[in-house]
Amino acid sequence: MNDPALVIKSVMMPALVESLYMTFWGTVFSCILGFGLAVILVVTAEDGLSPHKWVYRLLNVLVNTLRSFPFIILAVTIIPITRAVMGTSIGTNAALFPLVIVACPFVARVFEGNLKAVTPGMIEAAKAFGASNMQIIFKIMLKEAIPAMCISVTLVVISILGSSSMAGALGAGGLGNVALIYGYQSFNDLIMYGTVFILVVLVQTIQSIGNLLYNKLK
Amino acid sequence: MNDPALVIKSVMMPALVESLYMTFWGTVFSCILGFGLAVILVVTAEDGLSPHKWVYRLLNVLVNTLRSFPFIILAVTIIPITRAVMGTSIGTNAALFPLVIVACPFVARVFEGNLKAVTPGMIEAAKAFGASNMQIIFKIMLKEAIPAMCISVTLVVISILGSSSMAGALGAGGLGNVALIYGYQSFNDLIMYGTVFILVVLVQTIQSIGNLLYNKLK
Amino acid sequence: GSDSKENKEEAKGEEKKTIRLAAGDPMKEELINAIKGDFEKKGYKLEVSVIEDPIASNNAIEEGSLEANFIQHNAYMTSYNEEHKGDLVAVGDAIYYPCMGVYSNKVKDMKDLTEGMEIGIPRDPTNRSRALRFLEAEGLLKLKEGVEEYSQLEIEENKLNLKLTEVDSESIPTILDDLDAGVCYPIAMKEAGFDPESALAFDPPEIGKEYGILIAVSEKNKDAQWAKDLQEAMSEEKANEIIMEYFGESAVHVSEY
Amino acid sequence: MIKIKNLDKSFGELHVLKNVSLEVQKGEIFGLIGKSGEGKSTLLRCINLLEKRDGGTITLNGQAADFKRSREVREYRKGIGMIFQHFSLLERQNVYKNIAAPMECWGYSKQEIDEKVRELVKIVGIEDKLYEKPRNLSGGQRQRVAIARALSMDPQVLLSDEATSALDPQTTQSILQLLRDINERLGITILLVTHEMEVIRSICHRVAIMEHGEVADCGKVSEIFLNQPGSLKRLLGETAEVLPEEGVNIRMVFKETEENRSLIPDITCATSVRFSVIYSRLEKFRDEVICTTMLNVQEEDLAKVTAYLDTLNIRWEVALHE
Amino acid sequence: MIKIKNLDKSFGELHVLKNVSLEVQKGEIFGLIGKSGEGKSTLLRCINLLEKRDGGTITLNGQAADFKRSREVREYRKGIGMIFQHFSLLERQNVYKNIAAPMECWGYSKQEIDEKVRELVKIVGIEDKLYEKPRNLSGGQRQRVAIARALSMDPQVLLSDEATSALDPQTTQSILQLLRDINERLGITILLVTHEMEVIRSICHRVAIMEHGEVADCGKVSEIFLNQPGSLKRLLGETAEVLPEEGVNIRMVFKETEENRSLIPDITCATSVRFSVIYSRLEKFRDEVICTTMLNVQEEDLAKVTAYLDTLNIRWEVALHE
Ligand SMILES: Nc1ncnc2c1ncn2[C@@H]1O[C@H](COP(=O)(O)OP(=O)(O)OP(=O)(O)O)[C@@H](O)[C@H]1O
Ligand SMILES: Nc1ncnc2c1ncn2[C@@H]1O[C@H](COP(=O)(O)OP(=O)(O)OP(=O)(O)O)[C@@H](O)[C@H]1O
Ligand SMILES: [Mg+2]
Ligand SMILES: [Mg+2]
Repeated sequence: MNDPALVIKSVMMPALVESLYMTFWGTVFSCILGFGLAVILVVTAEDGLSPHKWVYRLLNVLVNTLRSFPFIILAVTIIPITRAVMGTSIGTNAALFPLVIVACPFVARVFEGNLKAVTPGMIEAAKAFGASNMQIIFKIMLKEAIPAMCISVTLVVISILGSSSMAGALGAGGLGNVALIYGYQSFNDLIMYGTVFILVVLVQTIQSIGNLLYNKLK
Repeated sequence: MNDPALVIKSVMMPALVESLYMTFWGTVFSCILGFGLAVILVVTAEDGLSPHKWVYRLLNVLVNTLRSFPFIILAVTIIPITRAVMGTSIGTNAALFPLVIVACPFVARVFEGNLKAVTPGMIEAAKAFGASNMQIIFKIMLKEAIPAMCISVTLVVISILGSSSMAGALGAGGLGNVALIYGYQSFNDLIMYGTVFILVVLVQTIQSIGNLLYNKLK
Repeated sequence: GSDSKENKEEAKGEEKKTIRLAAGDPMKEELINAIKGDFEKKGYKLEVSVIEDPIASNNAIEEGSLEANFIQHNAYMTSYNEEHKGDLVAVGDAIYYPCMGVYSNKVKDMKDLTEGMEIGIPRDPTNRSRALRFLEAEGLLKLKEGVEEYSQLEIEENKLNLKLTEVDSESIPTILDDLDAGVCYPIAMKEAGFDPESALAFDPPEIGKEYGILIAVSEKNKDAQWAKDLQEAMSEEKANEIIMEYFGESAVHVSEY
Repeated sequence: MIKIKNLDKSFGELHVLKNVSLEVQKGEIFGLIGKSGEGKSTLLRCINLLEKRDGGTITLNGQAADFKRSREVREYRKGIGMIFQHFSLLERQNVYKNIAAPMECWGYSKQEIDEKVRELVKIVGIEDKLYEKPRNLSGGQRQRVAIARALSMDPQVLLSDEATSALDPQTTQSILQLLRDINERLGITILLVTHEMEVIRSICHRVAIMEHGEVADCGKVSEIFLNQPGSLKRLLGETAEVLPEEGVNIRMVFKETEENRSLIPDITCATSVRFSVIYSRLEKFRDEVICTTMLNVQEEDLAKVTAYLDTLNIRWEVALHE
Repeated sequence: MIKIKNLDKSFGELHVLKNVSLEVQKGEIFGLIGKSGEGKSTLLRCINLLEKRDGGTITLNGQAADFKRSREVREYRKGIGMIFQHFSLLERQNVYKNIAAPMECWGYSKQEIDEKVRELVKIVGIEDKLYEKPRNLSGGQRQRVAIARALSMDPQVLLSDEATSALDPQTTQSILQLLRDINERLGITILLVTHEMEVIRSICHRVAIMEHGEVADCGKVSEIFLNQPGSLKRLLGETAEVLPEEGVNIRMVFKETEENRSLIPDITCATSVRFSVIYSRLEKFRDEVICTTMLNVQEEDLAKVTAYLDTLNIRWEVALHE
């Protein structure tokens, strides 16, 4: 455990790959689901395109409920579902499922905020030329909100990278897990700070990409 | 352990109090600090009020670095600082410190997004009547961004409530910790879901307050 | 273990060739890795992973994602089986029996613990229970009788009004300066750079014997050849050496109860 | 074409539209004028259902605008182009995309869109800004994007809320000419809100004046300007006329005919009175020419002049100094 | 007061302001006109330093606007009120707060602010909207909030970018009267961009016409309108004049004097020619009155009439039919 080369090769590298894997797919799925939720929330809200009190309330409660669960408890609670969907309850793929479930209400909330920030005038203009609600959402609100959503996605990616460290408890490796188990719990500062350093570089990269995109798109 | 009344009285209630305490002060401090960071980020950004490449980059890296740390590792890493600031490294107050340190870059990012979303026209108008940068930030941007920031604070409160469950590792109780240790790990579904239920109610309440404020202010 | 011809055939035939085994932490992983070569020579392929959460780990055995794990002791496995309607069994005796110690940077002897001092104990239920029993054995507490797993709620008498602070067992060495004393495993002290032998006290074998770490498998595999081979490999000299190297002589209770 | 009956609309306490009834004929250019805040924009927004009315009916082409299904509302709106007072452009999208947006929504082919967009930007004179984002445009350029967008779908009806308010006179004229052209060529019906009388005069057939949320007067443009109802006077306020203090000012408003074409010299010849012409203008109201003349005569000559005017059947009045 | 010398400004490839030089006197109302997109707004934005100029100097009261410290920039801007073309109101704050914002920034007392705000809303006529948010205001009401805000600090200089473009004629007049009043009472210098010639005529002392990012012509308003330089004609485009096809149209532009007050009857008396008056107007340019008259005479009478005009020293030209 104290041979840095070995540690890097057999612990850190696979963990990096796993982290990237989980973060990537976690982001993809939670953004898709979260965006869907956000759209429904925005559309059915009182001042939305097609207000629908009960749908809104129900979703609102659902989102809040999911956000209330500590990660590991949620993960265990939904194990039957995870198993049904992913075939197993441990490992990277299995951890992906609760990761997405935990992230998507968060994504929903931030996207909701972004969509709500679109100037009402533009939505009106779109209504006036006969755009359907779907078109207003995808062609107007989404396009207008995209720079802000870039920042949000950056936030989400980093959050998922963060939560993926908790997924280690479920046998999904990942850098956070390595930092925790091989570093922190094993009192191995080299691994701990080494891993954290990789995390910093990763986060920095993600953030830079996010900022770049924001500046391109805004 | 199996006497619900006793559990509620001597485990859940104190945990609820601790959770509220940590969440409240965590939110207050991290919002203050995070807002400060966000302001500096927005002001010193390339298209900001007073661009300052190096300050911006430095802060950006700092924020990203703090966001990269898994909570517990950050908490352990900064124990010497925690000790210097709070006098001890264990207990609710000590946990508050890393909680804030972890939350404030997150707060900084979401507030940064909110502030950036303020229409440039208004900032120009303020410049034109001779407002100072501070005034532009506090009297114009802040006021214009407040509804969006309401949603953000809601996000932050719930995030802090979430991370506070990890603070249990350093002897800070809280509901999340109870759900994990007394519920999940002790195979006590009553406590586990009972606590989660309280969490759901809490989150629901926080979210409702946030939405209410948003609708009032927008 | 002598590798008989019969064993090999079984391993190839009806038994699974690939054995998926989850360790509870890196130390256990290392232990398994140490015997991996020997075990695989018997015709298996051993896949080792680390799963920290014992419930997730046990669930994985139940669902068939794992064949075995190396994470828990018997008491825990029993309560797991009860609560989750599991059918896990130990393949054989526990592999090793780590003991707990009371460590302190402030006092030099158990007797120096005085009124109102703050003691850190692990927060996870199993280790917390063990720590409480340890403190009872040291005469500091009196616990209710007939409880399987103790929490602070079952303390009947706290003679010195000790403040028991529940924290992550891994963080005790780090925060020892803020405590008057802490109850934790010597392994943690060792890895944190302290002398594991410097404990004020170790918990008595009669408590320790309940906390031996065992290899758990699903009931149906109880008598499988691979399980026996694994148990055997783990109990071998080589494993023992590593254990001793890790814990130090006095930090492990003798391996036979 | 558009028939509005007893339209009512309040914002909370504020009763903005009170029992408004209006009828716009097919192919007509109808002007809507009124003081700021009298509810003109609100009326337009009610017509294309962006604002819910509290009462009354709106009928387009004989079909009542009461729809249950959103598809119907969309179809209804498809036929109505709207130029918003605040332009309401899509800020993140360039001029091209802004103009193309309605067509994209209605599933036009790429090529159709491209042709139409290029045609429109040329017409409104912003072809060099095709790929700029709105924030890089001047006020007038933004407005022209809004105009182009509203025309992109070849609507039957165009609702225009101060479409030329940010434009210089020359551009205004070319836009008006454009509106007039499409009105004549395609028979498009235009309901336009403006505060520039020039616009009303040069392209509207009829005009309605709104006052306190009601239609105070409504009629042919030339008649309204001929009759100068109180609402119009109040709207125009004191004009920049220079009324001399001495003498009497006589205002005449009349349709130009063969006989009265040389009215002023004729007055002089007939009466030998020496007067001064304060103003005199021939204004073209689309189809007819109205002459407005203000003379300043000496008190003692008044009778002579007016007697002559009466023989010609020309309406006159004495304008008071304010 | 404001002295702009060789101002240069480009947006990327686009050279918007080319070597612009202008001088606005203290207490003057200076008009700036030009086609849409010619750089008028950009010029104003350069003056109050919202836009960085690429070259040239701007001097206010003899002091060059080149500041190192932000405090100086702020002080400089404090003295300059600006009405933006897009109003740029604070959307989350009500009318009161919007108008009070500059005063709050400069630390006025609550009472001072309150008095001033109430005075201003009354002046611009939106006292009933004091606690409304901008989104609930009509276009003209929003504009008036912007005007009130720009006036709240009693600036020495007011930069106004189409301040009355969304206002009906009557409100426009009252706003112009207000500007004129404060200009006369407080000696405030006003630089205003507009496309309404009415506005230029009624309150400006001097006017500059921008063309292709340059100042094409600049001078006293009455002179510019008298001389009708090419830039002005191009800006105004074809006017709504109805020029008869037959006969010859003679245009005269002259300052009104005692002698020529009854010009038209005098022509008739002197020449006995029967002509028709296409238009004739006396326009008040703040301080003087200019008479513009267009007569239509028969070909054979042309010489007689022009000979008479020459004796009176009145400039005339034959207007061509377009
Ligand atoms: N959403 C709203 N909530 C409350 N009041 C409103 C709202 N929209 C408009 N009003 C008010 O209704 C009245 C009419 O507004 P409208 O925009 O129709 O006026 P307008 O005739 O178009 O004026 P302008 O010429 O200034 O554009 C105004 O007094 C305005 O303040
Ligand atoms: N930020 C910018 N980036 C790029 N081009 C710009 C920018 N701002 C203005 N322009 C361009 O500069 C030119 C001058 O713009 P400006 O707003 O000064 O025109 P203007 O004279 O005020 O016109 P209008 O009468 O239509 O308001 C326009 O062609 C415009 O497209
Ligand atoms: Mg309006
Ligand atoms: Mg402009």
